[in-house]
Amino acid sequence: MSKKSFRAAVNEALAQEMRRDPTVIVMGEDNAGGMGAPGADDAWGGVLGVTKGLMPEFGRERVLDTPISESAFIGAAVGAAACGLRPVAELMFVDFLGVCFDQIFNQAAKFRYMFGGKATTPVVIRTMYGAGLRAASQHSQCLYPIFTHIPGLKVVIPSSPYEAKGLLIEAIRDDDPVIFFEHKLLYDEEEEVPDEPYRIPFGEANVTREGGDVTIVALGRMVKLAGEVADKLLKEGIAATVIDPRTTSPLDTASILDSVRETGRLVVVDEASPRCNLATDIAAFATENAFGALKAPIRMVSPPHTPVPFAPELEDLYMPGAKEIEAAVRAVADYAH
Amino acid sequence: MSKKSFRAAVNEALAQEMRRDPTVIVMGEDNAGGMGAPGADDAWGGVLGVTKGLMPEFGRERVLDTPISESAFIGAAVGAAACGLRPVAELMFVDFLGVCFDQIFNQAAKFRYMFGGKATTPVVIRTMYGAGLRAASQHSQCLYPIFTHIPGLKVVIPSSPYEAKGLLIEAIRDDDPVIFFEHKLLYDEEEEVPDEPYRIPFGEANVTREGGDVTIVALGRMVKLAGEVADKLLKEGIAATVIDPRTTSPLDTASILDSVRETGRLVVVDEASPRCNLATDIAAFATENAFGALKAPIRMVSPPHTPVPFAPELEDLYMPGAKEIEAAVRAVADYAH
Amino acid sequence: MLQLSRDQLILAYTRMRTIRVFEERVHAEFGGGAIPGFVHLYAGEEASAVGVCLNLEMKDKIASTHRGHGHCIAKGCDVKAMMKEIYGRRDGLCGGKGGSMHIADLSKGMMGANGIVGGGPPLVCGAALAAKTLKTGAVAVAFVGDGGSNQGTTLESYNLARVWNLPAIFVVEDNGYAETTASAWSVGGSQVKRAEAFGMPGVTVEGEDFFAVSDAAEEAIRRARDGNGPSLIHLTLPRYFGHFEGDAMTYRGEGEIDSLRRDRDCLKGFRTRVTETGLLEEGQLDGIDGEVAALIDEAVEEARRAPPPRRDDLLTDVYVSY
Amino acid sequence: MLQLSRDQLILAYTRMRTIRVFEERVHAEFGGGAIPGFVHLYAGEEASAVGVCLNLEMKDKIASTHRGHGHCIAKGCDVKAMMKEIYGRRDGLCGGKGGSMHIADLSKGMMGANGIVGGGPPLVCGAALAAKTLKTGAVAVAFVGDGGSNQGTTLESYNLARVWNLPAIFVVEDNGYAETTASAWSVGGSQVKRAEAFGMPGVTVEGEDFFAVSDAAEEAIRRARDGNGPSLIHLTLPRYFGHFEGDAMTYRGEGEIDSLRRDRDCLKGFRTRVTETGLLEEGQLDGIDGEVAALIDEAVEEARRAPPPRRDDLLTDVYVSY
Ligand SMILES: Cc1ncc(C[n+]2csc(CCOP(=O)(O)OP(=O)(O)O)c2C)c(N)n1
Ligand SMILES: Cc1ncc(C[n+]2csc(CCOP(=O)(O)OP(=O)(O)O)c2C)c(N)n1
Ligand SMILES: [Mg+2]
Ligand SMILES: [Mg+2]
Repeated sequence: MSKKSFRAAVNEALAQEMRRDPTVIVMGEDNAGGMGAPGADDAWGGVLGVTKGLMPEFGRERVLDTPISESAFIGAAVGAAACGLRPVAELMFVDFLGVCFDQIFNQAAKFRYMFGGKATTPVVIRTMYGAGLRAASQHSQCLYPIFTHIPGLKVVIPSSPYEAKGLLIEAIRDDDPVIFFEHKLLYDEEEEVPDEPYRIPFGEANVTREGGDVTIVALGRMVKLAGEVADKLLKEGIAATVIDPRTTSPLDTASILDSVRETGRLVVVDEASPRCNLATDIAAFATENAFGALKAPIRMVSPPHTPVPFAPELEDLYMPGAKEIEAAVRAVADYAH
Repeated sequence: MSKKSFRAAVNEALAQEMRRDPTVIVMGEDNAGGMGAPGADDAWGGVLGVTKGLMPEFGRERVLDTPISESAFIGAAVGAAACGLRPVAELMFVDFLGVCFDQIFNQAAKFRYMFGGKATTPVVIRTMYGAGLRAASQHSQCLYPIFTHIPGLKVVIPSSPYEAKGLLIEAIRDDDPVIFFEHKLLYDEEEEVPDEPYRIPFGEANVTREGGDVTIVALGRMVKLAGEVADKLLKEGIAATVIDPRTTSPLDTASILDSVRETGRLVVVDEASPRCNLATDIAAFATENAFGALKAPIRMVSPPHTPVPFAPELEDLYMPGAKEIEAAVRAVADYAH
Repeated sequence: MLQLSRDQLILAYTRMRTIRVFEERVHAEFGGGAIPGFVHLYAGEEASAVGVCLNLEMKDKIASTHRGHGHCIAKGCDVKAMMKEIYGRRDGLCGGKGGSMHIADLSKGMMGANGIVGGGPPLVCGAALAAKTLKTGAVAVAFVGDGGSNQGTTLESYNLARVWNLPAIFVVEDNGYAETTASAWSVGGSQVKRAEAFGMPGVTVEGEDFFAVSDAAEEAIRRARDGNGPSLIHLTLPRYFGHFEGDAMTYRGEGEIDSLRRDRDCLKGFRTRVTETGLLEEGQLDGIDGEVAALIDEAVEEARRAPPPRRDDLLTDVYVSY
Repeated sequence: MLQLSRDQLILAYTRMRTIRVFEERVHAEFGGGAIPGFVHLYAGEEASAVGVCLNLEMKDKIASTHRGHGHCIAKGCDVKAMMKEIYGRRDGLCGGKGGSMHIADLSKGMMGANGIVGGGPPLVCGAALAAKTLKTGAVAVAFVGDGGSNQGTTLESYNLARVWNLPAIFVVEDNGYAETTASAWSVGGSQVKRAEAFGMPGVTVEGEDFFAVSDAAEEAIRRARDGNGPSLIHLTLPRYFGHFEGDAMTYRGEGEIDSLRRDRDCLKGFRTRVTETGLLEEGQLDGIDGEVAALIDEAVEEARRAPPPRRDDLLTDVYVSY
């Protein structure tokens, strides 16, 4: 056990799984770096250094740099998965799904069903998401609602270093295609993370706070913010349960429903664009299945329906934060039936 | 005014707009057909004959067949739209979005915002969607939730020949990127359609039935089924309002809320995969904004979270139909608060 | 030219003949309304699938297209289970969930027909990568149409296979058309130049000549197996039927199909060649024809009678766990 | 070789110099923490953007890459408004909503930098199609990196431009790297062979030689304007800075950048050439240097002081109506 950053936790999960299982390989643009170049090898370890050190340990045969050809190499990861490897491919930013989505949603996701159960496709696609780096519209999206919409995919959104390590190990050992979302702003977050490998099962939410007044369901980077809001409001006598679903597909609906049935009040916090996102998904599910228990309107906290702006002032306005979460929790807590 | 099929209505809208405006062009795979081939020209008019007759009238300069290169030609439509044309590009099946989505969601959708309002991109992308043709997993999806999720896109889902003509004309004259969804099973539906051009504005729902007991919101092919269910239940004393939003982005939330505030009961019928779809979107919106009026859980009618199966027996089970709608309406109507 | 054994020749003829009769029969059955969905027939192109696959081992992988029946049969898929699949039956090769466009049998190295044009080449890069990483000595073959050769996924895969030096072979089946569009129009430049442009060898071969196909395939497969990277084989081929069943084919030239069937028939060519050179006898081939006819009859009979999937099947095989 | 006028030479030098100083300054400002986001600098590659764009008219269109500042300046975008955009200011060229990776000015024929590698070529096919359909006589140019040349969108666009016979030009700016990855490794085959493989002419030119670039561009542009379809120009170029600001560049060779700056500097080359041949005088060029320095100083000063966007701006420009 030691303090590790989210980046280090992801890196450690990859390294440990590669040590354990020779069929695990890693691929992506500049995942080592310096391919064919005159200077240092392992020059980058991915654009934000997450895969650094893997190539020196495992060699270029298991840490593959790629041309900028996402369809070909993500598709290759899918094909290799169907043929005995467990590839972990990196789609640098999830915003790039548009140049390779077919291989993910029509191939990987559907093989098993289309082929009547006769294919197994244990591929993991790691990808960066989220606003906050002033990276503008094409490098700041969340887009996990799109993957969650697709049957046959599993979607993982870790909220902390501990979560990231356990969920990534689980993802690599899982036999279905898994999309693993890493929030750019989380990479430098640190917490205690066990040194040995461990698994966090999919479809089991993590309840980070327990309280009987309001249920807050939050995803990824929003989990910590939601927890902080809960702590603050607890001092004022509003006790919130905070639920981190960990995976949006499968979704642990039971934990959400149990809590909502108890509190009768629900806030869903989702950093993704507001239409057809996880906030609507979870809110609709709760409304359909826990209506009798609801004491207040369900509130959704999401950004506005706009692309992500570049200017820091606008991006800060764009991103949902503690303020918006707090306002929503207060609104549902104060709501008189 | 005369009886026209959905196919003919789309075709007429295209022809009339091309006559009116020389900047309107049409492109897609085999949209005329026979390019470079020894036999007849205009051999297909698109795979289901929707664009047939346009090429003989407007020539190959304005009805362009394309190689199978969706990124390049959909992107070309986007680029041409930014440079003075009004292209109507056909993505044969929406299932093919995976090989061209970047040009739609990162380029067309974001130009205006990223460029500070300095670009206008009046492109229309026509595409076929929906199950029912025994076309299996890769040719039967709906996927409009994915487009609805993206800010900067407008999404149109006409429910009948009359709707198709008026909405397509509006789409072509609209200055934003529009995705226009045509359900395969609707092409042979017929109804009275005016011969002259007319426009149906976006963001204004069509209320096809009025009744005070239940609100049914249905999309595309589901609208007619919902109407039939409403008619049947009316005889039993359950009076339903049926709302066809026509466009999911923009969504006419006001009409939906008005009705739900009156009826207190809502069923949303969406043919798309159930996670993060329009049913969840609309249900969540109603729950957030009309909670006080709700007298029953909101019910969503959607297919299961699986790819679309091939075998007719399975596909019929997969697709939501009148039976499922009726059960949902009865359930909310019978719900005792 | 590589000398094929008598057994190989018999197998080649049997498989080509099986494909032909299978497709002619599916055409008839579809016409009779027995088969649902979109069906694309491979008749006329048999020497491609068989000429390539006869040179493959079981461990080698292929990825196919929407026009996949021929590749399945050539790679050894069970013909009766295929027919059942096309009929949408529960004991079809894919449980009736895939249908004509999604037949696969990974246990035979057949990675699937594919409803997405250009879907296969990236997957084949992956199969080749798996072979290379696991040192199985296997190779992988992507069949691509002339139309599919213009898809970005295909072109990217050429480059990826080159820079990763993969044991991959791209077989461009140029049957002259993508739906109604002539390849003479849609393909800028040439297939062989494209191969060379990405740094791999390419060759054009008359695809109705089984022996020419087999030779080219043997060479490319050997190159791949020896660790010398990818190749491309461009085959010119006749397509006897429409793009899909139901296509009126008005875009085709007058008498085009008659002359294709007369002058460009891989089965006739094969028969002439092996009988004239005394490798096989007419009677032997006729015997195979009879066996094949019986097999396909049985396949259709069994498919007709086979039960459809059950209600529960709708919700299985989405994930490994359900 | 095409003889450029004195005014054109002055313009060429001014623009190249402006790009250089702009980029060196953005580098410094970024280092000082004044500029947010991802910034990719074009220093060293100026002769490409300017050599091409000097041969274009206002009505002609270009689409750029993530490394877009140079293309913007070469096509005539307002330099101060660009600097403000990079600073995220309200009166930046895109209202501060786009930033470095999304600068555009359609009124100047600049269709945008692009955060997506390979995003531009399809758009350029569209711009060229619009020119052809509307008979404006315009052409369109896609700038593509060596890394971007492997993207399927780019390769498809080559073919589409060929089969539609579009007035399009593809300029592959091969600066040796895609991020850390050498183009010598990532590009199978060669750029010129790729052009030819899709049926269009291709040529490789030393990209730091303004005159060579201009000549190649002039020829390709004339070909396009005359209705003779697309071409490809492959430019070998030096990249003086890292992939993006913040890149430690450990993958580069020892002394690589020093020697690039010494031996492959388009500004030095241009100066020598025009002064030695008596086309322009040193003093004149020094004068331009002074003006450019002053302009960039002012641009930075103004950008620093300029106000950020307002709260309301968040919700505008999503659609035409709001
Ligand atoms: C991405 C994608 N685009 C379009 C289609 C529709 N489509 C199916 S087959 C086909 C023609 C394919 O032509 P070719 O590759 O030459 O194969 P052939 O049918 O001749 O065997 C088209 C356009 C598709 N299935 N997928
Ligand atoms: C589709 C996509 N993939 C990956 C990236 C990340 N990325 C940005 S620039 C770049 C390298 C581009 O190299 P090249 O095309 O040679 O242009 P250069 O940076 O050398 O100008 C990469 C991989 C991206 N922006 N878009
Ligand atoms: Mg073909
Ligand atoms: Mg480069």
